[in-house]
Amino acid sequence: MKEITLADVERAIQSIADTALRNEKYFSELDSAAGDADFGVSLASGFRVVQKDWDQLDRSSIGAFLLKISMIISRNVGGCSGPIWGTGFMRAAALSRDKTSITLDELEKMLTAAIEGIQQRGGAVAGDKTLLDALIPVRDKIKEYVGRDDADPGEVLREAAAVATDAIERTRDWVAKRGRQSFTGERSIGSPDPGIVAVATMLNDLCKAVGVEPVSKAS
Amino acid sequence: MKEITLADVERAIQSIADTALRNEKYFSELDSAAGDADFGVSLASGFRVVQKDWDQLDRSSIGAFLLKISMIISRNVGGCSGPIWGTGFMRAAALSRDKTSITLDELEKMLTAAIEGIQQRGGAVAGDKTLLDALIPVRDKIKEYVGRDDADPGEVLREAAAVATDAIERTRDWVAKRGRQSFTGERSIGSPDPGIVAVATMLNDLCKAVGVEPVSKAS
Amino acid sequence: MKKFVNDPANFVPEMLEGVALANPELLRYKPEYNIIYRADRPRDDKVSIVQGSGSGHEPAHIMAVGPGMLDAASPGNVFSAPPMEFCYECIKLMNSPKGVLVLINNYQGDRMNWDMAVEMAQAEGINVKSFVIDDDVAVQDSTHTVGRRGVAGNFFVIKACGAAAEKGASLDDLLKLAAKVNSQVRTMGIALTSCTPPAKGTPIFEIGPDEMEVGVGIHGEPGRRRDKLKSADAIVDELFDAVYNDLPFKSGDRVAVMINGLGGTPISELYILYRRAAQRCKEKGLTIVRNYVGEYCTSLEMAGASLTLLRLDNELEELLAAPAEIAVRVF
Amino acid sequence: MKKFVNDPANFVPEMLEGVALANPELLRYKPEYNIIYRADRPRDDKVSIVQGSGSGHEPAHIMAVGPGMLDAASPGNVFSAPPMEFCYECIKLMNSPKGVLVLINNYQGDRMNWDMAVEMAQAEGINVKSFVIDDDVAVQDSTHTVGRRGVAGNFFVIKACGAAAEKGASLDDLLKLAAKVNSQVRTMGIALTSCTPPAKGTPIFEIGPDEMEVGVGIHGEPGRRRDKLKSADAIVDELFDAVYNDLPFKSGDRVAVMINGLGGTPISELYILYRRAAQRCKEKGLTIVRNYVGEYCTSLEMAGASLTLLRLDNELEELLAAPAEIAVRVF
Ligand SMILES: Nc1ncnc2c1ncn2[C@@H]1O[C@H](COP(=O)(O)OP(=O)(O)O)[C@@H](O)[C@H]1O
Ligand SMILES: Nc1ncnc2c1ncn2[C@@H]1O[C@H](COP(=O)(O)OP(=O)(O)O)[C@@H](O)[C@H]1O
Ligand SMILES: [Mg+2]
Ligand SMILES: [Mg+2]
Ligand SMILES: [Mg+2]
Ligand SMILES: [Mg+2]
Repeated sequence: MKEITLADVERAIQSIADTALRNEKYFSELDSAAGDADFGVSLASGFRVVQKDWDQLDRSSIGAFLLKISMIISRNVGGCSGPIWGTGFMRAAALSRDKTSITLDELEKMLTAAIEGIQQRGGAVAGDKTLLDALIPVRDKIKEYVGRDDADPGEVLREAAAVATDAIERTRDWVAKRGRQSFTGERSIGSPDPGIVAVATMLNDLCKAVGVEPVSKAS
Repeated sequence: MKEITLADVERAIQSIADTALRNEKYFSELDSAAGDADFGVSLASGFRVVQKDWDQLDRSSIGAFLLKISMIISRNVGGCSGPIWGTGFMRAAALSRDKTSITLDELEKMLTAAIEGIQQRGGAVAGDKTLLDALIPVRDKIKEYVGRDDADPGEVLREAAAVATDAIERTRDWVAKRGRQSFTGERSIGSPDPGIVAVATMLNDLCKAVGVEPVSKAS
Repeated sequence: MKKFVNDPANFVPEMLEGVALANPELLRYKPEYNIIYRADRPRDDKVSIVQGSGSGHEPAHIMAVGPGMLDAASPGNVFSAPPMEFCYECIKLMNSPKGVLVLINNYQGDRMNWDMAVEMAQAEGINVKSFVIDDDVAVQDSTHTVGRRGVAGNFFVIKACGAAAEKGASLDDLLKLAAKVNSQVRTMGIALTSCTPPAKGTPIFEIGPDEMEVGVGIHGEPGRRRDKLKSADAIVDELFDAVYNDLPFKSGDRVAVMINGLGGTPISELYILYRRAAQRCKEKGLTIVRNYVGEYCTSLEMAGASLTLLRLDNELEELLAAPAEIAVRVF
Repeated sequence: MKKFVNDPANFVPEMLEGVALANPELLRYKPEYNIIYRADRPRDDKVSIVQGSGSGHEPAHIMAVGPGMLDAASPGNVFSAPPMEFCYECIKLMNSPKGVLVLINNYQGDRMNWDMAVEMAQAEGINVKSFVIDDDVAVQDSTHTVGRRGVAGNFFVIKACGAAAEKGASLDDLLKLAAKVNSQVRTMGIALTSCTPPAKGTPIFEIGPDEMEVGVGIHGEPGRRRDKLKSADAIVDELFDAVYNDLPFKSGDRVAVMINGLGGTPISELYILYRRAAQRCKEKGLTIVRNYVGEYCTSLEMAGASLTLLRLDNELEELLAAPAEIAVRVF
């Protein structure tokens, strides 16, 4: 499969930022079911700055670009999301420091590094009903395509979005064990995790942004 | 017309107390239209004690009895109603100090003294949309019967209750110029004065208490 | 009714008992007459200062009893002036050869009950005089009314007279001082929500989700007008202009500024209001010598606030700065 | 949304500006990082004490900055932990050779942001350490959670450490002291209404007109259970028993009692709650050495309250009694 260029990464981030801003209220409402209703606001406060500073961002490499994103987020996002998303982007940046294009294999390694960073930062593991339960299946799905030269980027993205979307319903009846939701114990059962919904929505929106028809829409 | 005895006065006060307690919430709601919603509570807090102390009240004369009522009210009733009703009963008591029965003429004079006392205490005059605008017509109506030996007590009471009841609608569109209501200026237009409604309700209930069919019910 | 309450009929007595229990050294409580008073009062060498209005305005007035403030307070039921006898007993309890000063907020019920009580006490030879506070600019003095209402400005009259009394001022000095403060203080309030007297159990007035009551009274009396909710800055501007122009204040004045919460508004919002008030003072050339942001005279759980401006001079600045100690430390 | 607010996005900065304007001598304001700090800090001979959590809990924490309390606070948005960089800049600004103590309330967001900031600061050679407060007994420590929440008990950790720091205590002494206070303080709260974050514009949870949330979190997190509204005494009894039995306290203990209003509950009701709490302490043989009735750690305009008990000894009694001076005088 042809390599992923800085331009591709830029477009992905731009699409992710759009999703975060468009869904500011919606994501906060999801967080009010069992959490404290600030997830959307927190996320948006970071990606709003990403959009504002868009033209000045360092584009010398994919890593340099992602590091800037990481810094903007840790600088501007409070709550759990700042450290979690900031750490994720930082770890991904570290593996692409001097690259202007990456292979699917490298993308998978970057995702894995991000996942591990988030786990160290917040102590969450798979099954705690956090965005990790969307990121991990996405990473696994991508792994399936690694090394297959015939892999169609659109298909990989579509399938990644699909597993993230599935995670919403799959985890809905789990008990949240991290973040504010976790304080409500059993109360979190039945309401989808805002972070998982956000990841799924971002991937589905990215599909559309690059002209790929997603398998299904995020609820 | 036969004289009004201490027993008659006692029954009247008992009926008035019943009315005050039965309408505690209702009178307060009337007071909330343009006032501060405490009229019913204030009135009830006084007449509740009247009922409690009922058996120990001094009954050596009508005046002694009414003086006790006056003291209980000034002691226990706050807001405007304590001074106003307390002063009214006090003045009426002064004119019946050593009487065990009174003529209609004397009753009229006692009412007049009460009205004057209330006017001195609170500075209100006829037309200020206060209970005076019920008491004054009642006094005038009674005056019409003074000296008429054929006057039927039941008829006098019925007619008195009728003019008090009329006062409710007659004054409804006036501007309140005393008490908390007055602060709302034009806002008081259209809502009946709680004090006037109270006087009318008490007289109509008294009719029923003594087996007289009132002309009309107080709204 | 979303309140912490047992039998609504005991709302006031149980609150007073709580205040007494919380201040065992400072305060005493006379349940028969709702009187909260200083454990070390009255004293022969100091004028006693007392007040009593309806309850529901806490910390006014029972939580303003203490050194440098009130010597005693006897509140009535929620929003209802205390019965004459409470007032009378309060005056008698605080009787001092130097005299007793009664500070009355200008409401007909308060005036009638205290006037009767003062007459009775004077008839018994007690040296007691009263002063009526009326700082609310929302309701204009007219034939319609018994005059302006006494609201948050009352705090400054208490604080100044309380401080002066501690220094040994005479009863007549205090009457002059009260008149001076009252003549230089102006207030206007605004309500965002209604409030529910415990005994009534329902809101005292209806107000739409997008409405505010401009010039509301501290008993929920309707104010100047009902209007659509505005921004915090726009609201402060209206209150500020009404207050500023009424005295009127003028460039160069030294002032105390109070943003008083009506009970349900969190202090975070009060500081947002203060921010704008401070900007407006600067614009107008007023120097803020002291500021008061918090709850001073409330209406139960009503969401809303009032803005008070007091023109200062050296005498008043000294008195406001004097130490005081009360259940809620708000000065 | 019945609030005094301009652009909701400016709710926190405008509040902070108001606090700074209201305390020109005492406080300074760094808008870039939401930092409110003492004008006379840092000082080489005193450990700096800082805190920063979500906003919406005022007076915690920004109005607890001043002599004898915090040296600086850097809040985040309403109910959202401050971004790591705010925390980092706050630590740097208060850097002192004697060290910097970070008091963290136990929420994942607060912990992650402050942990990152502390690591960064330490990497730069700053002598900074943090302590985590978790006094809420409503949420049991379990695999479900990151542990108990830090709520109103936080005030006592600040007050004790603040007083000790003024007396020159070392960073390690303060860590021990914080641990001691935290180990002896317990809190549980109850909500009668929800609250509305300005940026959200709608209530954070739904609650029926006759319901209460027992064990609510200060961010509106649901608590132990939803129940029918009970009498004030019954509510205090449940909070008291939960708190008393958790430590557990025992007959003969000397304690500080706090009745903390959650923002929308008027102080009159808080004293009704205190009345019952004082009765229960007496029953149980607890001696109340100090009491705190008012707002210390709120949830915007939420109607509700929390009850806190702190076991005292001579050291803590002295520290609580030590003078302090902050924007809202609540100690
Ligand atoms: N420890 C953690 N590890 C990974 N993700 C987490 C963790 N805690 C929370 N999250 C994710 O963050 C989301 C909540 O973010 P946000 O509301 O900003 O945090 P907070 O809980 O501080 O309010 C959750 O839906 C969850 O997916
Ligand atoms: N100055 C007055 N003179 C005569 N009656 C009055 C006066 N002020 C008020 N009232 C009567 O009292 C009623 C209100 O009583 P109440 O609510 O107890 O007094 P407040 O205005 O103190 O709340 C009014 O409806 C009016 O009829
Ligand atoms: Mg959240
Ligand atoms: Mg009334
Ligand atoms: Mg009244
Ligand atoms: Mg949060």
